[in-house]
Amino acid sequence: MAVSDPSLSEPGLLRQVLRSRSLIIGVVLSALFIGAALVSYVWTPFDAETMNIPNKLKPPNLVHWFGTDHFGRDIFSMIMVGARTSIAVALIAVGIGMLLGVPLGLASAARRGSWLDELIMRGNDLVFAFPALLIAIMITAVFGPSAVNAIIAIGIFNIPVFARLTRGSALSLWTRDYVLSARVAGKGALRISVEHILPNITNLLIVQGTIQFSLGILAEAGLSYVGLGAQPPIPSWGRMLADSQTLITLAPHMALFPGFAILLTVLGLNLMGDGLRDLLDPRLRNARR
Amino acid sequence: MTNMKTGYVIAAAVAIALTGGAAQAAKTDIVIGLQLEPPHLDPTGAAAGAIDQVVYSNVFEGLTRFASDGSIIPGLAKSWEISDDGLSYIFHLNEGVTFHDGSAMDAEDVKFSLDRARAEDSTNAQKALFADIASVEAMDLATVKVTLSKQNGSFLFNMAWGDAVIVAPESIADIKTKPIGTGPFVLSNWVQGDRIELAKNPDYWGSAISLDKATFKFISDPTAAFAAVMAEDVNAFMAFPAPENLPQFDADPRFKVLVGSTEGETILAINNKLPPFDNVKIREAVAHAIDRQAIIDGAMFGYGTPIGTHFAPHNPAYIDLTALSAYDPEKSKALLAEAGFADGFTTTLKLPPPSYARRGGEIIASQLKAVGITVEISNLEWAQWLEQVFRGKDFGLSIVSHTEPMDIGIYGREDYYFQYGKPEFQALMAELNATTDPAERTSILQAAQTMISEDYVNAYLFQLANTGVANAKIEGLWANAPTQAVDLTGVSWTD
Amino acid sequence: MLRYTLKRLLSLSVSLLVASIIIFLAIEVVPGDPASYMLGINAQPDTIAALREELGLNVSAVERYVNWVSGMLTGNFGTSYTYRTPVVDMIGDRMWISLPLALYALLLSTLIAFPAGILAASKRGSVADTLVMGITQLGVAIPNFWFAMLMVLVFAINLRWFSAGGFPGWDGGFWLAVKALTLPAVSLALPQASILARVMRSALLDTLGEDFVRSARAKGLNRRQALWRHALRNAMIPVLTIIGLQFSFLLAGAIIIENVFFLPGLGRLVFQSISQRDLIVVESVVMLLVFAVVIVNFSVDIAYALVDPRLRRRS
Amino acid sequence: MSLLQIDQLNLAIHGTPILRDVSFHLDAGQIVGVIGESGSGKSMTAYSVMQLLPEGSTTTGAIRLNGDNLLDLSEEQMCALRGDELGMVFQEPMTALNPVKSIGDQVAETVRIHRKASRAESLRIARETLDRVELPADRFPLSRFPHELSGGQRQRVVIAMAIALRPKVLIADEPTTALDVTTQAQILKLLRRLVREDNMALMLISHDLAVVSDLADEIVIMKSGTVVETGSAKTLFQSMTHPYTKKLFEASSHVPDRAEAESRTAAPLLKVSHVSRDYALPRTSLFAPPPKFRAVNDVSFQIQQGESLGLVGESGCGKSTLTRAILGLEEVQEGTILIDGVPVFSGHQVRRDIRQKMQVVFQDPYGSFNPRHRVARLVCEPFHLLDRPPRGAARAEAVAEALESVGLDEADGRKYIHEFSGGQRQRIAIARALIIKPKLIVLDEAVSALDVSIRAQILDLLADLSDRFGLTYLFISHDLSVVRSITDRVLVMKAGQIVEEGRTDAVFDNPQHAYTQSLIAAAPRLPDRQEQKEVSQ
Repeated sequence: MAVSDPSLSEPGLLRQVLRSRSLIIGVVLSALFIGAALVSYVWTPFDAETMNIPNKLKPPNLVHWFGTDHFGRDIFSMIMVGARTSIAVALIAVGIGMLLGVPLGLASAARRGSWLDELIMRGNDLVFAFPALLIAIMITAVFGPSAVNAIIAIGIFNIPVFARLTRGSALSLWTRDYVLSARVAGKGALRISVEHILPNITNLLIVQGTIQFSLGILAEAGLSYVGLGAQPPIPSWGRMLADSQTLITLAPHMALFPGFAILLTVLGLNLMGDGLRDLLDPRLRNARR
Repeated sequence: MTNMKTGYVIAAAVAIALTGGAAQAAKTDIVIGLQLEPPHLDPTGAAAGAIDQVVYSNVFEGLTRFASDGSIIPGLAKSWEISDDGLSYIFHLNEGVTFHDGSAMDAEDVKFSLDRARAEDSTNAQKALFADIASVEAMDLATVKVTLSKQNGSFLFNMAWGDAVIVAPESIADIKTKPIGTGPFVLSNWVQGDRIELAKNPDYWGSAISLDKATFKFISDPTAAFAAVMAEDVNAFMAFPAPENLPQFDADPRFKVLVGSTEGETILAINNKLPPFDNVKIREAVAHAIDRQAIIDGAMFGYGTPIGTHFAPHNPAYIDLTALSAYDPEKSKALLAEAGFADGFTTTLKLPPPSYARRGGEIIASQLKAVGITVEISNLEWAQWLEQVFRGKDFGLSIVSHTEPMDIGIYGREDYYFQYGKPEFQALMAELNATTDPAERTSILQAAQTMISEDYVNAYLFQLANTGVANAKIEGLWANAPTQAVDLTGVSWTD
Repeated sequence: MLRYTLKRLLSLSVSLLVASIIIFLAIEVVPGDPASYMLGINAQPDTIAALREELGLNVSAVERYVNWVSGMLTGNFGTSYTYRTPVVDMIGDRMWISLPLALYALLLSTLIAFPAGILAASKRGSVADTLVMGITQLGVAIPNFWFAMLMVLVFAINLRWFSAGGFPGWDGGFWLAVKALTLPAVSLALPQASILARVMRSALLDTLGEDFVRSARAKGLNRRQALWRHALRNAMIPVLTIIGLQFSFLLAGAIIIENVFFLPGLGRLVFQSISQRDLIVVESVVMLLVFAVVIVNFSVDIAYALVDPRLRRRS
Repeated sequence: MSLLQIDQLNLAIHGTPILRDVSFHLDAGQIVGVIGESGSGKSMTAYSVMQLLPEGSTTTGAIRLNGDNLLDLSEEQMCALRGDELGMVFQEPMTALNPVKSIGDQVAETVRIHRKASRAESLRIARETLDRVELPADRFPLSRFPHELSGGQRQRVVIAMAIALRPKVLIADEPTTALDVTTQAQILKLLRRLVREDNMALMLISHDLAVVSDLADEIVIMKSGTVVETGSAKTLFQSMTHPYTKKLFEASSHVPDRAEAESRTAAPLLKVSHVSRDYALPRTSLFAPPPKFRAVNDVSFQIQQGESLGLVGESGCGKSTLTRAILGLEEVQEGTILIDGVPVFSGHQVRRDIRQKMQVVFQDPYGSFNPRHRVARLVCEPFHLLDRPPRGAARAEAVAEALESVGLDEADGRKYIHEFSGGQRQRIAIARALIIKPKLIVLDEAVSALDVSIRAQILDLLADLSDRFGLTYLFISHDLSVVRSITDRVLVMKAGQIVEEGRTDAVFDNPQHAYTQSLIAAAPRLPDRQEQKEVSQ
């Protein structure tokens, strides 16, 4: 992954943005769901939690656009509120991954070959070796299933991803001349990491961030599907899928809409990630032109 | 729905082509679907209901036995005499009964089984059933005399439990994996995690059975269960986990739905010692806030009968007290205000894994919220539920279905998790134990039912329905579930 | 080469030891006691104590850890609390499902990804390229348990081509068993194939841009020859890494799919054992999965050396 | 009718014009030198001949090989020609070979693609060709891999791949730019021999006038996509007409006029005594301590205040290791380095006041600057060393002064680095080095990456600055002509040791040590010294 030289403020940026199809589709899809999550704080067609048992399992109609679930709740509203959970869990998990992973990566690159580097790298391999879902299940078995535990479980497995990415790209920057001249200017490893290394790998972190964000949404859906994510009454897409499973032949709409919500959000984020990678990595951009 | 039908027609043709169309001879083997796999096959060594489902009356037999309507009929004991003071029971055993390993079943084995269950270091889950036995003597090979330390009206009933089946000392060592009983079926194969296969016992002492082979297949996932039945991978599925699919099986000519009752009183348990629930007004307010029919329709898709007290409706002694705790949110709010909680309070609702609890919990949470009581739901696994709720008594509300038969006695135990144990109730229980006359027992039972209903000890929701699905051509499967058993002795194909 | 392998083996066994300590401590913290779980609601405290004695739960934690690890080294993983059978047998039965499922899914994923990746890279920017990119984007985005649900609905319930799940066992006919594993393998393979195809494409595009491919063209090779004879082998290194990662994920990550298709695999065993608090089984299976991952990574390193002579250090 | 005839060749990529009406021709047995600075389109001409152009390129005009126009050929037909009739050699030997295939297979592949030869037959031809390019079988068996060879040896393999089938035309695109002086001389000699033996036409492309003038029969000068002048090598330098050619020629032999530094006997500014530096090699056996590689072996020298000292040597001789030690970036195992009598290293750290005395300018203009910072911030990075760095107006004023002293203006401070050319970036690097007025400036290959004309301007700037501010330079380079024109004294380094030391003119005019002699002999020189070369042949 070549480290980009030109910064974001490079002229003609807007022209490239408009030309990159995947970035536009990605941004529109992601904005759709993030928007839905934000709007859900203010307005949803029906209250996502009030039940209306006699009105249960209605297929999509003019009143309930996505139909009703097995308790008579409005699926459209649940998806809007569910977006809140999925996006919040995935976003915070990526945040944890970055906040802890990036400094670790920078430190082990700065101290290349030392015991600290070895320790961090072995630590990373160890976390990678553990099966992610099993550890998530164990965490929730110990502390009880909840959205917070899902965040911790997914967050833990983001740390080594960012640590490894940061270390790799930071290592290649440490050999650059401008880092050597900073050392000649008497700057210490910490100052160089913050002033010179970090700003030049932000592009990579943004791209990887969107990818991990989409993986986070899938992971949260998986966890709440097996009942370990956000607990009722907080709606979550994964749990909506789990509830709909036994009714799949009776009320297919109950399974289709949450599934598509996850699919389109993850697709949007991945397209945005690809678009950003093309935009920010000059080597690819030149080749495309 | 029409495209679904055409789908079947094409599918059937294709399926036949693929599987070579096995000819439909009079079948003598059956595949039963169950949700939970038994941890092992010794009914006297653990409480798991799944063990009884497989082995009760099929592999192991006790002195007495449950009939499909819940009554007690002779088992290995063909007849018995009870002394007037009700303290000594003499059982006359059937002759010529052998265990699957060929060894004879006689009074010595009965003495061994009962002594083993009531021993100091016994690991029998229902050890209390044997607590009243003082001594067991083998008068001769075919007669056993049991002397009780105090009168116990339900002793014969207790001997019918799965935990009281008769085992032999020669095969007790690895009974958990190689069960040696006296029943009409013998264990032939166990593929862990997938299925258990039973074969016909050629030299069974009792009346002949029509099945040669029975396979129990374990499918815990509700959708997979639905798919398995639809795809006819299994011939019947007992205690079907997803009541919402039953209408579809009903509408399909290939299947028939068996709806019966169980001994499972599903209650919203209230921690009587935890403020504010120690105030009866609060408990009454909770009871009135609950709409039972909405829960039955929402969680169980209509399968289940509302109950007003902790007693099985199909039992003759049952009285309908649902009116006492009818759905009346306004009254509930008034009661809350009276008790000084006008703007409500917050408590915990800890739910075990079964879907009646998880779905019922969501509905109850929203119903309680309507009257101002907000609950924090936490879904626990059985082990955690036992630890926190049952033993730790660290809960406000919980939902559980008590499937042990005739278990109203638990309201007399002080240390039981909802902590009632009112002295007057304990007196009633003592009196019940002392009487053997059926009419008297019924009046005592009814008094007990009324007391716990008026005290609003718990919010009694509904009796768990026994919902099974079977191939239309199968006869003899029990609709009711007086005990957690799948008795295959009377089952046959009607081709 | 030998010194490199020895050094790797040493660091490997150290990480395994550390992993075993972490797993054991994590399990100790899990609340809930297997004995009380087994004896159910009406059990008296004394019966529970008797069972705990029988299961050896009252032994000190350190002693249990030492027994567990020394047992593992000699292949005896101890006896399961709930099933009362040796854990090693249980794992053995379940391994015969999880391993073939993982291999089957990996095979499908590779068979789909290689041609798709090569096609997309060699015809960069063409319709085929955008098509492959589009489909793989979808493949990565679909939650595989949802995809599995839909497949069960269509293929098992409606069309009845496949059984809805369950596993007839290998002795019941090889092809029958493979057929039972097909739907689960496809739902596992879909996301993996999409990821692998994208990695294949980007690795190939990178190597096609290298100087030695231009030298090959200058020697007279046409585009296709240059790709197959020079670019492909150099693109193997990143692809091998991904395949290694995927295999270890498939082994342990199939829990949800095993549940949807009620396959009695390792994933489901661990899932049930956790709810039954059968902790000795949980410890052993997680340790085995970590061991498998470490071994897979190790063999991927060896494979690197086979592909790239630069890593083959002449003694 | 000449062998290869390019006439009125026009090339555009995605619409932007690259080549305009390029015309020249190549005859059998003739070497044509194509010279131009970066961006002049010389490589694109070569790729047009080979028809290996990037996507979106459109060409018009004609390239006739033996009469038939290559532009009309199909890809099929072109593949048949490449490697058989047309051979090509590239600039970067380190990446031109497939790392995972043996050199035997890669050379044999050319044969098997064009001839129906069996594997054994093609390997035999490969062995023969490798011998022809002086890679003998005993030290270079067919089974060797590229990573086991040096840069020069790999370039020989690339040449072998190109000439295995004795092509009529060989195109060499800057074949020796990435190589050392001595290796460069051997490769050029090899090319001349191959041309003579096979009567092959060679198009030699380079940015270095001296390299081409030694070898070529004809010379073509290119500038921004057009041919400005062509002529025979002998007469061109006398009869050159086009102003660009003159400018190019003058810049290549340019010597900045600098005041002769009078020898002072004051205490030396920098004193290096008996310095040695070891690198640990990977451990071969588990028990013995890891073997050591001595990169710098017992080096001692001094620099006087205001003096300009050159340090010359081929890659791998240890000069950059020595530089990093002097700059305090790496510790040394033996010996001491003193600045104004104070040791650079106190324990493992370097004191700030020592660092204030020296600054550095690196080689790669595109890697020397953090793309995220504005020029003003880049230039005043050394202020970090000062206890009380200037703030606000004083800081802006210091930056402006530094920029103006290197010929840029104050407004450039607000721009980002990617808005400047290579030459301007080196000026900014020099401004950065000057801003805290250090005593010593280390120039590590500071002009090697620049085009000839730009290089001349930077050398003038350096000369002017040392006169104005009395600066001391340590000038490290592998390019002898540059060192000769800018330094007072010079050190020649080989395998970690200083083999010769002395005044620059004295060392260059009559080198004492054998290695220095071979080094100077190998360096290509411009024709106006033509007569002298003939005499000493």
